[in-house]
Amino acid sequence: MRNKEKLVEILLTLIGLSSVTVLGLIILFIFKEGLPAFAQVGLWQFVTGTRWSPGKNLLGILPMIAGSFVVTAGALVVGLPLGLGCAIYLSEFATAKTAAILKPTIELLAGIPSVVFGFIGLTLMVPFIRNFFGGPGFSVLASALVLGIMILPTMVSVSYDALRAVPPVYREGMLALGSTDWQAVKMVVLPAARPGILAAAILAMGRAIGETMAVIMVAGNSTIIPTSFLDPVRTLTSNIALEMGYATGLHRQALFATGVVLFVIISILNLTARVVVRGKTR
Amino acid sequence: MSATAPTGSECKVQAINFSFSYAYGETKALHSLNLAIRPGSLLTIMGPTGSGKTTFLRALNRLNDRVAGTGHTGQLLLDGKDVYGQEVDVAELRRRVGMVFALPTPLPLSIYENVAYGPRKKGIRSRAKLDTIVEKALKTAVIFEEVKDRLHSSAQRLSGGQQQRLALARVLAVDPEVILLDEPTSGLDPLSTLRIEETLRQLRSDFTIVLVTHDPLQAARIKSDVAFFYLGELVEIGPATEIFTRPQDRRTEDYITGKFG
Amino acid sequence: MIYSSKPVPTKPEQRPQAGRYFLRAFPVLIFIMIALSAMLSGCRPRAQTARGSITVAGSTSVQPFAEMLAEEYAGRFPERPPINIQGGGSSAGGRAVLTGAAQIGMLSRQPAEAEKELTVITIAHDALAVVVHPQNPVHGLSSDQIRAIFAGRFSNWSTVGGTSERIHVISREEGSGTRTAFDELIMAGSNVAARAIVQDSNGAVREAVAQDKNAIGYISLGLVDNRVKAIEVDNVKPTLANCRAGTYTLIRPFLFVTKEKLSASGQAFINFVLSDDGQNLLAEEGLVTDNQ
Amino acid sequence: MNAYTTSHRSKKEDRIMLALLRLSAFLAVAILVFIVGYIMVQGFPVLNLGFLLSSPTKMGREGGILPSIVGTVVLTLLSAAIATPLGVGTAIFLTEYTREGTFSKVIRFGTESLAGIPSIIFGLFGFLFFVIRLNMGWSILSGALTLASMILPTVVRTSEEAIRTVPDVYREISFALGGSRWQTVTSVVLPSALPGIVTGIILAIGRAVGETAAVIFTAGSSLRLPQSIFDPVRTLPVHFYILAREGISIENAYGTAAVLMIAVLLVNVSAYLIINRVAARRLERR
Repeated sequence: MRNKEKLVEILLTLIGLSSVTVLGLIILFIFKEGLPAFAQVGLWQFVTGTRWSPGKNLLGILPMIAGSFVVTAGALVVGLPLGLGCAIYLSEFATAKTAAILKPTIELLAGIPSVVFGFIGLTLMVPFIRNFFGGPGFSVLASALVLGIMILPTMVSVSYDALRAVPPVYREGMLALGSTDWQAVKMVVLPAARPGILAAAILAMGRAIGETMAVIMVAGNSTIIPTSFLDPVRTLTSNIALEMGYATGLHRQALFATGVVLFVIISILNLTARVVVRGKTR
Repeated sequence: MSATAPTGSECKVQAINFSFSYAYGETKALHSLNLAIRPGSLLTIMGPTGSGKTTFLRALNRLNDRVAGTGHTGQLLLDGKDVYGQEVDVAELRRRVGMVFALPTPLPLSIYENVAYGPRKKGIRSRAKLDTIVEKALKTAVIFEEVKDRLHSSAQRLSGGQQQRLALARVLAVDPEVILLDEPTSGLDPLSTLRIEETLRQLRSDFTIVLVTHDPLQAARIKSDVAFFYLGELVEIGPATEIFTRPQDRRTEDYITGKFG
Repeated sequence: MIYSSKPVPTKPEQRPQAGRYFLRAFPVLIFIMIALSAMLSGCRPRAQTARGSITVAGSTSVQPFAEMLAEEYAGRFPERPPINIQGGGSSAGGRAVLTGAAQIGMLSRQPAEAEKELTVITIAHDALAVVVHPQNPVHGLSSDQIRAIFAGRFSNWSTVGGTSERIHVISREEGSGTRTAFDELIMAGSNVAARAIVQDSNGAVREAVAQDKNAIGYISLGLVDNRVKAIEVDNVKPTLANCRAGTYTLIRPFLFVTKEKLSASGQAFINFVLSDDGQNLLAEEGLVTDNQ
Repeated sequence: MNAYTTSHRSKKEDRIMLALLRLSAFLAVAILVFIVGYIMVQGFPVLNLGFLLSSPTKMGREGGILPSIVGTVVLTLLSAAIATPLGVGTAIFLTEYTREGTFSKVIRFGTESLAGIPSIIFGLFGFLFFVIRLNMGWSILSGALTLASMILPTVVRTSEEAIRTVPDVYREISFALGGSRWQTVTSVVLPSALPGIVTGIILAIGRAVGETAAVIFTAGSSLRLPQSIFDPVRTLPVHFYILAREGISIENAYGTAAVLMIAVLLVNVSAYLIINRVAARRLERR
């Protein structure tokens, strides 16, 4: 009987290591394939080079880095206020019944696959932007709108939970002092829930930066540093997905190197999220 | 001054200079306890909170092992063998030393499965054997009549008193030699309390029982020896009548007269 | 102690919770899963799967035509091993054949260095058509004009006889067969503008041009339909006849590449593709074949 | 003017903000519902048994999407079957077999950072490791292993939460009755945590069903009905992506999207029902 327990314990320890092993394998394989490109092109030239033309061995991904950040910033500008506003309304002002209907609806819609958002963007937003604002239609604006809507469910549910975690006594205290509902929320509830809301924003940002297929469909994928909202743009993730099928040799390693850069950015994002959430709540 | 009950190899449970500490020695819960309990006897342990009563109980069936940073010195003997010995099979030990917890909590299973839980873990598979064990345990715990036609319904729907007697039946089903009860009636109404006490009196002859309680009347009602613990030391031990009428030690006296809880 | 021998009454429908039985099987489930994934991760010769199905992988330009051929092949010879058509791009196809992940690779460009060792079979030629929106007044452009537009030097339709609107250039991603052919046949050394919109398939380029009156792009002639207009290049209409006659020069080869020891069933598929039936099917789809 | 007294100014501000908040809530829900509605309406005309049960012809221009449906179901279930033992096993290990220490911190760090990795990176990794290195080629198996690694963190997190809701006294009772640790886990902890764990797995499946980037590079894009888990497959989202982007057939694209949406909503709704049923049962029991 005793050795069965020992066996189970060993097995569970191994299983426990599965997530770390997968992470290790991912880092190993992506870096192994990507690092030679850094060596050959030079990390600095690679990350700050502004021309991406693999055929001519011009391998700079600054346009893609800029593209990723501009598109993600745009997505946050669209998604954060809308998501946070909706979360505040549901948590603080909506009647229990409406909240009980709206919140699950939004959470169910979190399951909408990203390609569907991309296609809606392609068929509705791109033509609208082209006709209404001019330009090719494939643009930073289209990407920001699509990604902004995609991160809504994450933003709403995580912020809602953060707001709900604020004890009712905070609100009653303010109301007792004769402040209005919104005053109570602004003065007490939001500051108290700030770490949770920040975590929600970072989570949403992580999802926006990591999105690929939807962005390829609406961003235009041109390798320029976008200067206006109507400029076509290419993100780091699109760069990988677009050319991976055709890339060989240094070009292929450069795409994996793009993956390494993306991985580093995402890790920095995750670390800040942990620090922000843990730092504030202690 | 630590009085010890009659020693001798024939005692069931014996503590010899047994000390116990938590948090890597930071907090000392028991200070070189010397105590012997004869087989088939019923000992009630009383004392203010934090006097080490529960620690002693949980040392006997080694439930304290689940807490990080615990340590002990001295010996704690069951039938003359140290429960903390190397070759001790903890599962077997816990079967011989059953425990009823303060809050009546049935497992999220049917009444039948609650009682059959221990025997199943011991490896008893056959349906017939389990049935007889369950019936015997429920009868001994004086609850069989109330539940015999809903054995497979959920145990959650029993009353507090019934759940505690079910807990007792659960322990009995494993055929223990010692039964530990950690303030078993603290959460119960007076009627259920009396019924539990009545059951304990009947079990006295077949099992060695150690009962922790806050209620001096309970100790008197079940006419057991009483051991008084204070800050991890055994202050006094003796028949309930003697302890309550002529306490030797002032600390015992203060406790009984309710100076401190 | 007397105990009644009557077994305790247990009603069947009140069995203990179902969770119990699932959970007794839980450790077994874990072992099976671990054993399964461990066993499967052993290398197995992928190309010759148990049923000998043939994997054809590579250029997304060739893929639609290969899928159509595979459908016909399966229809005519149901008893033969099925043909799996995979996309992934010309380089992925070449590499798949080299690593054994596929028996037949599809290229829509000349073989690269690493692919030179493979046997190369030309199954057809595909003409590149430069396409604009049907309502775009421009009917023809010289190759120099096309090069200037795609390089970004000409940015307004008025400079080539169209309405005074900005030109939206739509190109394919670097490395794709169509893009490589376009670079060789038209761009001849100069670069496609970085500002050009990039779409990752001929179909997507066609959709983008069909949606935007000011767009110009290039796709394989076989994909041109009434939603876009193929323009004349150096005053030559992009028709199959002109392709065969050689007057329309924007032509690129569709190639199959294989390793020497190709299986019989793989060779049978290639023979079918090269047969008159196969070539006619490709011609019907707008490709330039040699047998007419 | 003390900030806390209701002055005229703050009353107006109050009304404006309330209106803005209500508008954002309405907008958020409206947009999302519109998207689902739009897809369903566009896809509906194509949704008939023929479409669901027949194979595509002419590269998806006509015919049905059976291979994609079968492929998606098999791929998702296989990835769940791989991720479940690993995820639940990890959760059991973290809660029952180890105390919070460096070792458990390492595992938690591994799981959390895995959760943050974008799906395109999983696609690259899956392609390099499962397709090429382990020579599994483009196949359901490669796709399932890649997806399993992606949904593993979700299963670990939800399983751990479910296990932690099991009252510790149950473990004490089991140990006190001579139960071993594994017996305690399988007979007391898991049955109580089962609903929570199952919900976590279903939510993970919900995410896996809609995945494209990770699947395109690993499960391939072949339109044929897969015969075994070694065959390549084109999942619903990938099929939708190709049909829609290449303008092969807009109607079939919408039809595929509608089927995909129904699948995702069904999966999430079932997870939701389990949560409510368990919460209700737990309330009634207390």
